[in-house]
Amino acid sequence: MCATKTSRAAKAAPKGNSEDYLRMYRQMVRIRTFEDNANQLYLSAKMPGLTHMYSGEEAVAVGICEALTTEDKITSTHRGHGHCVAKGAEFKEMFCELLGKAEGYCRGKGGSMHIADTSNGNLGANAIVGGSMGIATGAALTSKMLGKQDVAVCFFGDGATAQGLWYEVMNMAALWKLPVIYACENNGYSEYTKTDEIAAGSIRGRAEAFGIEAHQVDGQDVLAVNTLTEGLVERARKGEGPFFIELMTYRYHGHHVGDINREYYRSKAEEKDWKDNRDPIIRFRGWLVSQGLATEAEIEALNAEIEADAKAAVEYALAAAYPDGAEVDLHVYAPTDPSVFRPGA
Amino acid sequence: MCATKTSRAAKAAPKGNSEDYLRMYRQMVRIRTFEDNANQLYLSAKMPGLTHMYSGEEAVAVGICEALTTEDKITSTHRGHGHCVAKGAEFKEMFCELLGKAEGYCRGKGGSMHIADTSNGNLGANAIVGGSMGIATGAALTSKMLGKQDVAVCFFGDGATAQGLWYEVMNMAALWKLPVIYACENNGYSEYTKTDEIAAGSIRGRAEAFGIEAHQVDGQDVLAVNTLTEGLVERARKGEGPFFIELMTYRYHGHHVGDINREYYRSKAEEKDWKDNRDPIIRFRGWLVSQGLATEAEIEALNAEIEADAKAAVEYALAAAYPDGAEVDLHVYAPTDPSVFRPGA
Amino acid sequence: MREITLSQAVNEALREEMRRDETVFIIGEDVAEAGTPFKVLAGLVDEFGTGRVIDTPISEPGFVGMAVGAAMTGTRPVVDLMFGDFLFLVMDQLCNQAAKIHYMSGGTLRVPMVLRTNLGATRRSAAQHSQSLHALVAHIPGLKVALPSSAYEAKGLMKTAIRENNPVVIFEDKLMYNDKAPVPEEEYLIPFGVANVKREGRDITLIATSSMVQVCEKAAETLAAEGISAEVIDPRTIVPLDTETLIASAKKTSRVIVVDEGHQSFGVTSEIASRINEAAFYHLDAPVMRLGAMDVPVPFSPALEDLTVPTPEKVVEMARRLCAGEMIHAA
Amino acid sequence: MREITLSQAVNEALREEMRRDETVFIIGEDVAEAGTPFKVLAGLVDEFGTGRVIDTPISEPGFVGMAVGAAMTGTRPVVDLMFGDFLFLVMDQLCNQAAKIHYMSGGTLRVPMVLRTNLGATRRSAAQHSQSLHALVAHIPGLKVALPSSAYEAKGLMKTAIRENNPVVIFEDKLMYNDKAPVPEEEYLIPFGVANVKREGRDITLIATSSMVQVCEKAAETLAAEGISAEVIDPRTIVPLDTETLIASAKKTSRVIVVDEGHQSFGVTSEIASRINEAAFYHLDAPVMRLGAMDVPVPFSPALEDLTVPTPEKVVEMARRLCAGEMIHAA
Ligand SMILES: Cc1ncc(C[n+]2csc(CCOP(=O)(O)OP(=O)(O)O)c2C)c(N)n1
Ligand SMILES: Cc1ncc(C[n+]2csc(CCOP(=O)(O)OP(=O)(O)O)c2C)c(N)n1
Ligand SMILES: [Mg+2]
Ligand SMILES: [Mg+2]
Repeated sequence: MCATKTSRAAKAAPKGNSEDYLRMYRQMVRIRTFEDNANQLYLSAKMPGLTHMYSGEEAVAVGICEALTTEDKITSTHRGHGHCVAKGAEFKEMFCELLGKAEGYCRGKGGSMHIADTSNGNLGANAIVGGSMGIATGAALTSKMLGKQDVAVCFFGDGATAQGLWYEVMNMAALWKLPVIYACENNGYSEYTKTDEIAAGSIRGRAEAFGIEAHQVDGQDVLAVNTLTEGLVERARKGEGPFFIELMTYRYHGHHVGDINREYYRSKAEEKDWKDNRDPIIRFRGWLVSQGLATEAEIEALNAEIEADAKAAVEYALAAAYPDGAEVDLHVYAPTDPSVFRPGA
Repeated sequence: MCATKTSRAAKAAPKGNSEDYLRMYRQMVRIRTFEDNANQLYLSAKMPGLTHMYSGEEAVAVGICEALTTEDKITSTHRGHGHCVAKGAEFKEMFCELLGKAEGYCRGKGGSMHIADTSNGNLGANAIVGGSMGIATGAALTSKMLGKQDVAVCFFGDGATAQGLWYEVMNMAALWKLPVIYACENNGYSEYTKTDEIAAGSIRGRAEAFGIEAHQVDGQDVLAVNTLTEGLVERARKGEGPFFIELMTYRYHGHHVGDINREYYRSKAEEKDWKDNRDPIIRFRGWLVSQGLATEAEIEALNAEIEADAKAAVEYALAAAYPDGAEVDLHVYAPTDPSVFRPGA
Repeated sequence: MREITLSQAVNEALREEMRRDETVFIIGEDVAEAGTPFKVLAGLVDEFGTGRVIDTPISEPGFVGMAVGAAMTGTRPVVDLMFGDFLFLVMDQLCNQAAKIHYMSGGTLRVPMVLRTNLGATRRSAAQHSQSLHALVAHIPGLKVALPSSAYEAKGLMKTAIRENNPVVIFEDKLMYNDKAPVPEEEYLIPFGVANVKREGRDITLIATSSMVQVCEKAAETLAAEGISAEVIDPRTIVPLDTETLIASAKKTSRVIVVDEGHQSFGVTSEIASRINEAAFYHLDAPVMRLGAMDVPVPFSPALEDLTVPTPEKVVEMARRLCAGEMIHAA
Repeated sequence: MREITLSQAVNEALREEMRRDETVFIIGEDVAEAGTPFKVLAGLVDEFGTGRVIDTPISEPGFVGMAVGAAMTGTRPVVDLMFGDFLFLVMDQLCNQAAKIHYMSGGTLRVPMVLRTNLGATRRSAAQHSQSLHALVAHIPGLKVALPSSAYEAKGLMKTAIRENNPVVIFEDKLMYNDKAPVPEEEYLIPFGVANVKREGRDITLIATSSMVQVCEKAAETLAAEGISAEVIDPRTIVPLDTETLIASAKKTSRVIVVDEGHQSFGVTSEIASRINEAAFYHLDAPVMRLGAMDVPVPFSPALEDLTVPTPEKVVEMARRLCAGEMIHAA
């Protein structure tokens, strides 16, 4: 049921066949469906804590992650479910994690804001805004140092561009030509504040000042995002990185699931406009049908299948066990095989 | 003996009379002389710790500080003696501070790297590279908030542009149009490393990306520095700030007084070229004489007077008393008048 | 007396001080129209405007640094740091700069600023939004550290903090924002360095900070029912620390437990325990015991998170053993 | 046995581990040709090249963050943080990220990195270049903390740190770089969590970290001349802490002083004292006493700076009073 990702060897040609397009569509719907269910879990008080919905931004995560192999790395954010799904994660382990269950990706220890899926190269969401900028750049350093081909994509929001860390790591990435792509999801808001009020000058210009090639793309157009990213990823593998992409997008929900009354900072009309006229799933669905890549009926069947998957995963997660109390002080320190400490080891 | 600074009221017209020019010259020589004496104190093992010489960069501090009033604020760096002298400090209190004596500007508690002179608006040197970028910007915030006319100048080196803090405060300064001028002393080196190796892209471009007007100026030409700064200061007072200036300069000594063998990172030929052909004092002296603003004899007399002042101050400081041991736990907390804690106070 | 929430108490303190002194201002993320995610500052921007309730970009080191500079030049900033966990981002500006400037300048500069932030786990916010990091700042000379345990303290300590000429870090417990307590209408301030004996007792002293005061008061109820009379003391500020009151109580009861929500190791409980041991050793019937949070990152899962913090049950259990002399056998 | 300096010992440890494991690399400011301002890394770049001895811009949060990411993906970075005081700049990456990633990921990610830095005052470097901040990182679960007290420990602990699968912070005393000690030619590692009894004694235990071990050894000499037999113990790592060895010694001698160069309040001495008090209370003749650095920013003036740190004289004086039972009267 999961969208299988190709390994690097199998993935040379650019997107172009219906299988690829349908997988992109499927992944976007999976994200939207995941979020709708997560929101329901919150509203019905079945989820501990709060969570940040990715709905509306699906084309960003999917367009980018479809350009990556399983070995490529990503770092994610507090609004990270979309990146996680797009990079190949399963509903069951994700819902378990959101509910703090032992079968979650992080055995319930991380929750929504720290979900990581190492099997697919997702180095984890981060609850410190901008906190993973160094991590992603460091993953790219590993790649270069060990002579690997991996590229690292660092997802972050427009608000995160205010963190000094970004400028520090951009400088080093540029000096050392690291294979990292900084992907700024500009959804126009940083919590309850408009981006214009907290970002002076030009965000792209900031990357360019470090000699980094910068692009802006419509984040609601999955093909545009994917095509741009495919090209940059290939170039980054050849040592032409780093790159910066500003993805213009929108979040449909509040800053987090509890942010219901938000008219004091953004209008309902604005929200309606994005949802009605620029929805990435509706747009791509229309394109798929118009290109004859899928029929309406096939699409509906796909949607229904995903819906059913999600429901099953939610039910599974609700019934799943919490971690045993004894796990509370497990994983504070990683074990080290004592033999490595022997001289000559 | 100190160069008296004008108050804001008295200081309206741009530089143009010989008194101003001679004061600039005098201040540059005072800095050079101070440093030569400080270096001797180190070499003769009379100074505790290490210190960083400003020699070679005099036109930067003097050109800028001569555009400021006593009420304007500056923040300084680990290489801060020049800023301190240029903003109006006295030799005696400075040498006392460098030697850890009770009559020093900071009662010996700060030393070279923390010298502050509040009477002249010098908010202090800082031993954290870039550490005063927030402080200077905050001083500008005070100025704006309380409706004052003060401008704040933040001095820092090319190496400090790698600190993320700078980008954070530039963003806010630009958003809020704060009267702050970021003055980057680009002396080509960050400790033992060339600037090119640690700064990608364009330093000026980084300020410009935040919508900040950026300038580059020959930091060995005191008049060029002063003229540019006078203009920017006036505009900053009117709310047209912030501004950025990159001052191209050179440090004659090693990174600190103990950095003697430095051929592994820069050549003697390069040092000789700067000293012989671009020295700010020699250049300005030549100009003063050629313009008939001073005779060689007058200049020599001035130099000798400053030399004598320095010698006297050094002798005074060497003989001065250390702070009493009881001062060790004084000034950890500032006293607060207990009456302010009474309700209704 | 009227009762108001801790959130309202903080809001009132700020409003009163901003009216009283026009150099007081607030700076932080989403402090203006949003009034912070916890809504603590709701309405202040309406009275004081965006010139004194200043929304910032997400630049914690930047705006803390600016507050330091602003404080040095004639204002009294109150910095809003949305989560105590973000202290790690601002340590340089707080500990290398704010804390040391008065000293390094030989007393010529001062930094009268307040950094308001929070602590406390069990909100299901996981490892980066649940820490109680007050021990870290308490270790740095030059900072003062206040830990209000109710709306009453939150108001009185905040007002004192704002009038202080030194950098003060105040930690509110984020789970207590809606807790009500009696708060006088009349103006009052709570001095720093004066502990509050919340409940008198004879057999054992429970020293508790922040929300742990509630925990210990509940424990004391249970213990009372078992015939053990527990004294509960809230130091209110840990820097300065009212060691005298704590020691006097220890000498009286001869048994002490120190309860705090920071990690136990290298934390606040160790410091308080050490001071008491040093000064009251020969009056003690048992070692001063510590009860801090577990030395683990805060886990997200409720099944795990609740195990990490001190609870009334744990306090009662430890007090029982101490009073029964059981620690003797353990040693 | 041959004697080498602490600086050479660190250099050797790095050279050996970089030869042994090609995923080990060094990153920091002026680490390559300059070999750091203290010249500790001199020559390593010649053998391993600038690809593995990497000079960075002055971006401490940036390169620590990159080291975290590099460590998560298959390398073993050794970060060079030029002064321990700069820890305040990297706390977020170290404490919110490196320390918690293994736990938050439920054990699926790990961060095998070493952060080498230093501590120690009396170098006339003033408040921002003289701090001993090891207590701060020791408070954060997920980090291990080593404090070598001589060239021998510096080499053996560094090698262990590099092979550890967790983030380790190692603090070298910057005044000891030129101090020589016997160091075997043959390879050896020093396990974490195993204290070293430097000197056996009967009457009093002196627990000392880093350069305070020398201080206490000197004090022990003086005390011996006065007929007081002092045991000197070096924990070598404070996380993990070999509480068992410390407690056993406390039970044997019945008097303990803990000496450390960090600020005394909310510091390392409090933690060690508390653990001993809790476990050995009924074996003690006197309270466990602490001797840390004064709770003041480090002053520049030599006349003041020297007053702030523990000295052999202060240790001797305190030991004498403890052994004379004077603390009884004080309490
Ligand atoms: C360092 C830090 N500061 C503040 C916060 C609180 N916070 C969480 S999300 C957020 C806004 C982030 O905006 P943006 O980067 O644009 O991402 P978006 O939420 O729009 O996806 C803030 C301020 C945080 N988590 N970390
Ligand atoms: C945060 C921080 N990192 C590193 C250092 C060590 N250090 C002191 S001066 C310096 C180089 C500064 O270069 P630059 O800013 O160009 O100033 P310059 O010395 O050239 O005047 C460094 C790395 C420091 N003091 N603070
Ligand atoms: Mg956003
Ligand atoms: Mg420089």
